[in-house]
Formats: sequence, structure tokens, C-alpha cells
Amino acid sequence: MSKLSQTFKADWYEASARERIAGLLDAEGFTEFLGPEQRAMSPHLAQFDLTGAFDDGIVVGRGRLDGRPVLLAAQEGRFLGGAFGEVHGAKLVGLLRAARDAAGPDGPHAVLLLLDTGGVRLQEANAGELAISEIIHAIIEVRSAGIPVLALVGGRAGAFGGGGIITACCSRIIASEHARVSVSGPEVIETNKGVEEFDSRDRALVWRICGARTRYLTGGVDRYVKGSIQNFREAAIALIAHTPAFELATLKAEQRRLSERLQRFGDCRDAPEIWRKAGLPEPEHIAEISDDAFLAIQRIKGADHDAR
Amino acid sequence: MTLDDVLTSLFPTGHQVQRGPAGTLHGLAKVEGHGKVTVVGIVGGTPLGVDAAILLAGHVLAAVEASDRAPIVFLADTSSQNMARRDELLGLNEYLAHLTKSLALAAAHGHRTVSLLFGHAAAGAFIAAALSSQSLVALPGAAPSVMDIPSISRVTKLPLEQLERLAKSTPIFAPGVAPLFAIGAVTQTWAADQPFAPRLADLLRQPVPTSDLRDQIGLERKGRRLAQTIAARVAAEAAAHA
Amino acid sequence: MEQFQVHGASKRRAGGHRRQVITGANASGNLEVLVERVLPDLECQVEVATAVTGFRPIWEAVIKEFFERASPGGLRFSINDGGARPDTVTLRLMQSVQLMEDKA
Amino acid sequence: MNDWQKQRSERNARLNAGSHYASGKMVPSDKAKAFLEAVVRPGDRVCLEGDNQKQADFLAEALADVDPSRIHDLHIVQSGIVLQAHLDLFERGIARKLDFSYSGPQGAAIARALVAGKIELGAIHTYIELFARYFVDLTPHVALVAAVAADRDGNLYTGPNTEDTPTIVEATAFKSGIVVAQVNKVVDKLPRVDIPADQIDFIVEADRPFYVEPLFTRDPASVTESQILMAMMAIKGIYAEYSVKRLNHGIGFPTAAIELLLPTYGEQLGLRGKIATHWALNPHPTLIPAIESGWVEQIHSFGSEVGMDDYMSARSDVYFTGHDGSLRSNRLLCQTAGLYACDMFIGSTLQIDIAGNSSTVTPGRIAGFGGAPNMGSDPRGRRHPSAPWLKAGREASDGQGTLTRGRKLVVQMLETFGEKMKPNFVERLDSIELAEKLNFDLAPVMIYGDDVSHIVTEEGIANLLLCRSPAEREQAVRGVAGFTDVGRARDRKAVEALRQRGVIRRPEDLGINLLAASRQLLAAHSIEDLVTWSGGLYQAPSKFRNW
Repeated sequence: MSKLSQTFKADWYEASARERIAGLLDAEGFTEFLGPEQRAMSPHLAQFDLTGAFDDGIVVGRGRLDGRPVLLAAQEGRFLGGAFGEVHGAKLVGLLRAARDAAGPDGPHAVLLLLDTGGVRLQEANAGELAISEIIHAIIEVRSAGIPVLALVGGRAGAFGGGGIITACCSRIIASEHARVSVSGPEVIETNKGVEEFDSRDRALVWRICGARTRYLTGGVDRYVKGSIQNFREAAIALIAHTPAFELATLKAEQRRLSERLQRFGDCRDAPEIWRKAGLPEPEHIAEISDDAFLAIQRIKGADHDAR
Repeated sequence: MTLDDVLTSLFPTGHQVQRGPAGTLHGLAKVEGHGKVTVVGIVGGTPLGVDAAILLAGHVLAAVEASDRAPIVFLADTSSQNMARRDELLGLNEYLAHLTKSLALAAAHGHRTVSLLFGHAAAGAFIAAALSSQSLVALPGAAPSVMDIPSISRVTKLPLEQLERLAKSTPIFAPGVAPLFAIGAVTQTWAADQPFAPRLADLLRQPVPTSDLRDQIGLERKGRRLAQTIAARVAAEAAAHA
Repeated sequence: MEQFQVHGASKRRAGGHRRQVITGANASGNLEVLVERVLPDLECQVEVATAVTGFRPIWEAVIKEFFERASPGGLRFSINDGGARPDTVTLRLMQSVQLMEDKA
Repeated sequence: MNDWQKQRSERNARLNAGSHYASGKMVPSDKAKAFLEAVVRPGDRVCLEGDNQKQADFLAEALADVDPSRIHDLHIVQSGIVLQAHLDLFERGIARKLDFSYSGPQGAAIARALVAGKIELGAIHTYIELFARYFVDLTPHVALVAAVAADRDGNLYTGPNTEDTPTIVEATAFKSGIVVAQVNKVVDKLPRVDIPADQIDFIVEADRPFYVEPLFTRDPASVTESQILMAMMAIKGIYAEYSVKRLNHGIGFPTAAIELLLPTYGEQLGLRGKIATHWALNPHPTLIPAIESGWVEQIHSFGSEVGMDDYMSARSDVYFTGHDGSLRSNRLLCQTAGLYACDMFIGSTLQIDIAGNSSTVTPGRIAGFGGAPNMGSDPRGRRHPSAPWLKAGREASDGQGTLTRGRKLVVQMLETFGEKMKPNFVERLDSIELAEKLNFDLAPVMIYGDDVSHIVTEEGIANLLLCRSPAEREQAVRGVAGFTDVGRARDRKAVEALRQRGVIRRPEDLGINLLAASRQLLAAHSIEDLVTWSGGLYQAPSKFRNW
């Protein structure tokens, strides 16, 4: 067997939401809430001639990570781009509220959000948008209760729209090379502002603007991992113990961090310009080099922070 | 309504609210029975980008630091988030999230937060500028939307007429105040025929919900019938399995 | 969008003890299959919800052949289809039976 | 007195007219239009170099811009009608007649122009046929070609995309025609000389590099389980069975799946070194894992592929390269290699009828042929023996007669249904209808049924060599046509009998478990994996990236 085939099964990008959960958590004891047999499906899709999914594209439940109890949600990026609809969003809201209510010594040690989403599901846009606001609200409540919320991004849909905002509301963000974290998608910008502003078919450009490497180097992502599920697992285990509290000091630090980024790089239009300004070695090659070589790069000063 | 109309109607005794860079608004005003309020905002139909978001978050955090629990009024007449390569490169998601978190922190520190929408607000700007306060009031001229119907038509490849017809029968995707009120996103709608000042004073007097009740409200208003039940079922299963 | 059911008789009860599995995804050209062990041992059934209308006879032929091939007695299959072709349907159905028959 | 030098005089007149816009051989790019108006004459046969890969796009646009009152009634004789500018020639009345081979993206526009009477069609050819006719009755008066660089004398370096250039230049230059080359740049010293200066009359330094389409890049991420199943069946039931070492692959996903299964499934079957060692093939990125795993000894290519240049330079034991290190491709020679030196062609098609005839014509589109009909045909002029060729020949003749000739293996792979549940098996090809509508003398058939040896679908393999009557053949086709109307109209008994005889083989007959057809078997599951396999030498085009 080839060297690549052996690692295949454990590839985050390739895996389904359920396969990611299976590989991320300890082998025993994942309990799904509102599982597919309960058929909690979107009632809104039929009027758009679309069939639904038995779990509405998100799996929520409880399991253990390295022995510690955690709650977890995983979006299925292949179903309608992992987008937030009424049921989909409410499942996540319910999970986060459960975490908040269970906070304490016997409560969950973390909530893991395996995001894989294009943002709001247009067929139920209002419900999806409001769900995103409710999710953000609930994430903050969970964090305020002392439970870290970790975002794990590395699927084909990325974390766009409200999904990008949710990501940055979490305590920590783990991403692999394929991840894109952004608000407006490249196609949306191209449609609204023209191809000169953003050529969405130039995929290398897309990843330079919103890909995991760009985010990691400037501090938009806390941990960059090579794309196996095992690597996501190890990063999550390592990060649970070291998460910023949700408090004034944290947000003041984030205010400083983001202001500084804007001051230093506010006139850049492509990632290599940022990397050059920051004095990183061979900025024009950073998007091309192997993961190992990339991980050896010293991040931009301030990118490693507790300000989120 | 113009910004001046809104400010005059809200604060008839005067205010020290000034326009800042990137379409932002900041200053102090007084509300009868509540004393000082902090006013922030994004106005003039300006798209909400990284520059405005960091300024606004800074104003909010400064108010929190003042530890005076003064209410925060967020005036919004924006468009969508700034759709630009540069803003995305800089990590617009973090800036919008930061603004949202700052408003949540203010609420947690006892500041009553209210967003007043008197123009457009779409997509990410709607989340950060309108939905991140404890209450969202739609003033005359408010035109909130997640996505406009032509865009939905383009993406879903469904004919415009069919979508417009559908929009009349369900509040689940259509833009506008009424559908967003029905699903629980908009707390109140104020018409122009009565001054805003007493209504704001009244709103600020009402007890603050201890948690997010918007799904409950959406259920009561019959605009969002499933969200509350689904969330409750998940939470119940989680509690049962604990 | 179209919904229908296909019932069948089976020569034997499907092996294994799993109560339920779900496989695949409702994506373009793909489908998700939820299998539940809820029927009498010698009956089987497939419920289809498909976004693409007008292919019911083909679905019925595919499912009939699947029943003959797999003898999935006792199993109810529920499908959310995103326009999968018959070969993909057969593959997913066979995969789902194999998962049900797994020891776990 | 007869004048036996008319062509030369004509050529000299044109050279003279062109020289007003040139300094030596060099024509400034802003004078390209006026220059072409000087050297091209009404009624000329013109070749605007362009095929399914590289394009002399700058010259194409310049020609489409000439004054139609001065230049008109051109007869376009070229491999590919691919660019908008190619169509514009006809729309604007600059060109009238067309003989071509491939159209790809412009298939629908060509059909519309034919219906509208804008194009007078000579014929749709295969590549070899059109090149052959360059030397008989379609010799260009003017050839407009593309190269990477020229030196000051006019020698050309084509780079890895040599493709059609030597053939076009040969036909034109040696029959008193005019050869004009667009180059990306003019340099003092070329890495190597692909076309000598004395065959080139004029050089235009274009304002941008010529366009190359990455036509042969297949993203492993899009390979489906059904395609993997088909690939497994093909490897076990055909490659291994016939010990096929010399072969050509088409560009579809099923054959990409085969390429990606060689180092995994093929290795499990112990087939390395026994099959698929020598190729006539474009530089498919999906073959990288097999090359890196030591499967492939030698590849000759029709053209190049975007992003593969460095990799091929570094693997010169496998590819044909110049002394400068870069690939040298040649479409005509590789077509000949595929036709006469390969024992198997295996490729996908879009539509096949009950006699096994196949076509890529879909309603309203004329995609042309390219090279597939030649690759996918039994060359009856072949005389050298090889084991697969003889085995196929024996199967076809059923041991009858004392003289058994060999047969090429011509394998068609197709899923029973295509996009939007369109059946790929039909009683009658769409191309027949199209031919009737457009009054063609000949229906465009990509591969004739009597040349096809095997059809592979997700349902099984049909070995048409073993069919002894048209009726058997029809049932063999229906027997692998799945749930299409064609498949469901099968005679079940007859199909079962064919299966007993091994004419039809199901996955289980080959010992292949349906559920083994998993993407886990692929040696690479993304373009990025291919980059990794290549040690970073393969530079994937941006549009295929997801990192």
C-alpha cells in the first residue's frame, strides 16, 4: 500500500461529519442528541424542491476527549454547504445551552464545534441568521461559565458568513490547510464588486486571502495542523487546558491586537504583502511550501495570543 | 428618517453625539429617568468593515471600563458587511466577532444594550450591528435583510416570481421588518407618529431577560415555530444523558 | 421533489444486531440512507425522498434488485436523495446493509 | 511556356509585402493586424495553430481583427476551433470554409454557425487525418503558429507544448507557404531549437504568453466510487488478463481512477512491471503516483500539461525531453505511436448505442474528434505481433481459419447514466440525428462499434470480441447497460448465457466486492496529494487548488 493511502481514512477534509466525530473523540461512548431516527428535519426545504437530511446537516452530542467529558457539534459540509437553517441552528443553540446549564465540576470540560459551513442557508435565511446570533450569544454564555469552546475548521465548505463570525467568537480555533475562514465568500465579492476586486476562480488567491495559513500567521487561527483527524484531536486536547477567559481584559487585549493589525497591514491587498511587511522569510513562497516547512515559520509577532 | 430626525426624536433635550470616521457615530446623550446613555452607531448606509468595527468595539469597551452601567444605544443605518478583498484579508470575521463580543460583554456588565435600526442592515452587518444587542428596535426606514430576493433567486436558481410569492406566505427567508419581527429578531417596531424619547425610556425600564428569549418570542409570534422546541429537546436529551 | 415507498419480502433476517446506521450524505449526485431494524424479519422497505422527479420506475427496479441481492429482512431504509444515479444508490444501500451486519 | 515557379513568386510577393511591417523577421505586436492584411490573401488556406491545449491566441485575435473587405473567404484548416476569435473569423466574413478536428468549448457555437450558413464545412477530421491532408490537398498557404521563444534569427523554442507545430510548419514551409510565429519573448539564445529559423518567415512578440488549457488534469477529489469499481474491473479483467503493457488512456475520470489505482490495487494484485509500462499519453498529473511507485518506464506525449513541466524535466528517464531538459511533445508522432505501437486504448465516452458505436455529440454541439477515433481503432495495417494483440485476435476469430490476425484492444468505459440522469446507453446515437439535421454525409461517430473490444460499466465488462453475431453483441451491450431503458430491455436469459460464457463479467465474477470500491483505494485523493507525490515538482494550476 502506498504511503498516502494509509493516512487516507483519517483525513479531516475527506471525512464526513460522523467520521470526524468518530476519529476525534475517544473510541467509546459518543451519544447523539436528537439523532437521525428522530427525523428532526427542516420543514422549509420542500417548498424549494429540495430534500432534507435526517439530522438537518449537523450532529450534536456528548462524548469524551482524552477521558474528559465534552459536548460536540459537527456540521456536514456536503449537505447544502453545511449552512445554518432553523433546525440546524437550533440544535447547536440547544447544545450550547445544555453546556451552560451543566457548567460545574461534573459538567463538560469543553464544547467542540466542528464547523464546515457556507453560512446562512438561503432557503431559510432569516431563521439561519437569527440562529447564528443566538449561537454567538450562547457561546459567550458558555465561555462566561468557564467552559472553553473550540472551533475546528478544515472541511470543504470552510467557515463563511456567520460561520466565520462564530469561529472568531470561540475560545480557540484549530484549522488545517484546506480551511477558509471568512465573512463574504469570494464569489459573493466577485458578484457584487467585480472580478477585478476578487477573481474567485483564482483558487490560490482565495486561499491567500482567507485560507488557514493567512489566518494562522496573523493570529486569526490559534493552531495550524496537518490535515489528519488525529492531528485535530491532539491539538484539541492540548488547547482545552489553555483558553482565554471571556472578560474585559481579554477583549481589551483583542482590541489592541486587532487595532495593531489594522495599523500595520491595513493597506495590504494580498497575503504575501503582509508577510513581507512582517519580515517573514520568502513571503512569495509561504503559500506553496509543505505543511512541515510552513509550521517551522515563526509567526508574526502577536499572532500567538490569548486575546479572543 | 434622517439621522438628525432620529437623534432629535430620541434626545429632544440635546446630545453630544458626533460622526466619526468610516461612517461611525459616537457620543453621549441623556434619557429621562435613566441619565446618561452611550450612543454608538454606523450610519449613512456605510458598509460595516474592519475600520468601523474596531472603532465601535473600542467605544463599547471604553463604556464598559467606565463601570457606570449606562445603557448603550446602537444606531444602525448601514448596508452589508464591507465586501472587499482587503477587509477579508485582514480577517473581517474577527473584527465583526469582536464588536459582537464587546456588546455582549457590555450587557454582562450591566449595560442595557439596544440597537435602533433606521436604514439598511444585511448579512454580517445585521448580525453585528443589529442582532448583537439585547433589544432590536425597527424605526421608520428600517430595511433589515439577510439576503435580498434576487440574490436568493440567483443562488437557489428558483424564479424570482416564485420566491416573491413564497415570501408572502412565510417569514422564514423574506427581507423586511415584518418577517424579522415575526421570527423574534426585532423586539419592537416604532412608528414615526410618536416621539421616540418616551419609548426609549420605557424600553430601558423593562426588565432585562436573563437569557436569550428570541426563539421563545419567535414561537409566540408564530414566525419561527421549531427553533425553540428543537433547542429545548436537545438540551433535555443532554440533561437526561448527563 | 417526489416521495414514495417500495415494499419487499425477504428470504431471511438481515444479520448482525445493530439497531440503526446512517451513511452517505444528501449532496449533489449522492444520497443518505438511514437504516432501522424495525420491521418483521421477512419484510423490508425503502422510503425515498428525491429531489429529481420522474424516475420512480428506475428507483423501483433498483430497489427490487437490491432486495434480491441483499435479502435485508427486518430493515427499513429511508433515503434522502440529491440526484444520485442508480449505481450510487445500489452502492449506498449495500454499504448500509454491511454496516448493519457489522458486529459493533 | 509553363511557369513552374508560380508558388515561389507568390511567396516572394507576400514576403515583400510583409517586410514593410517588419524589421528583418520581427514584426512589432501593434502592427500585427496590418501585417496580416499584407501577407494573407483572400481565399487562402490558413492554419491558425490551436488544438485542445495550446493556442496561437494573439495571432488569432489579430486575424479576426483584419478588414473583411480586404481579407475574406479564407479556408481555415486547423486542429482546433476553440477560441472566440476562431468563431469571429466566420461571423465577420473573414473566413468561409472550415476543415477542422476538434472544437470542445465552441461545439455549440459551431453548430449554430453551421445552421446559420456562416460556415461552409469541409469535414470534421481526426488529428492524423487533418495532418495527412496538409500534405495532400489541404496544404496551408499561411500558417500562424505559437512558440515560447524565438532567437534573433527566427529559430523557435516551443517549450514542452511542441504539439502540432513541427507538422504545420513542415507542410507550409516546404510548399512555398508563409509561416508566422507568435512568441512569448525574443531572446539571444534558445534553450533548444524545435523549429529551425529557415522554416520561419516572421516573428511577432506577443503581448502575453500563449494560452494553454489544462485539459488533462483530473482532480482525484472528484473520482466516484462507481468509477473506482469500473477501474478495478478494468485492471483485473482487462489489463491483467491481456498483460497490456503498451497503451493510451483517454481523459475521463474512469481512466484517471485506473491511474490512481495502479500503485494500490494494482500493487495488491502483483501487477507492477507486468502491465501499463509504456505509454502514448499526455502528461496526466494523476499518473504521478504510479510513476513515483516505479510502474512506468516510458511515456511519449501529444502535448504538455499545465504545471507538469518541472516534474517531467526531473523525470527524463520516463518522458521524452530535449537536451535542455524540458519535455518535447509531438502530436502527430504520438498519434502514430498510439495507433500502431499500443495494444490498448481505453477511454470514456458520453453515449453508446446497442451496436457499441459511440459518440461525444450531444444535441446542438459539434465537439469534433481530436485523436480518440485513431487511438480507439483497430489499425489493420499493423504487422508486428505482441501477446495482448494476438490474444485479442484469437478471441475475435474464435480459432477459425488458419490465419489469425491480431486485434487492438479498444475499451470504452462509461457509467450507465450521465449528468442529470441522462442515460448514456441509447438505441440510436444523437449524432445521427444531428447529421440528418445538418445534412452531413457522415454521422460523427467517435468510435465504431466494430472496433470496440470491451465495454466497462459499473455493472460489468462486456467482451465484444467474444460475440459471434449482431444479436449477441446487442445483448452483451444491454447486459452492462444497467437500469437505462437499453439495459432494462435486455433478454435476461441471453444475458445470463453470455455471462456463463464469460462474455459478460460482473464484479463478483472477477472476485471484486462491490464494497471494496472505496476512495480509500486511491493513491491520491486530491490535487494536493499529487503535488506531494511529485515532491513539490508538480505545480497545480490555480483553478484546481484548495489550499
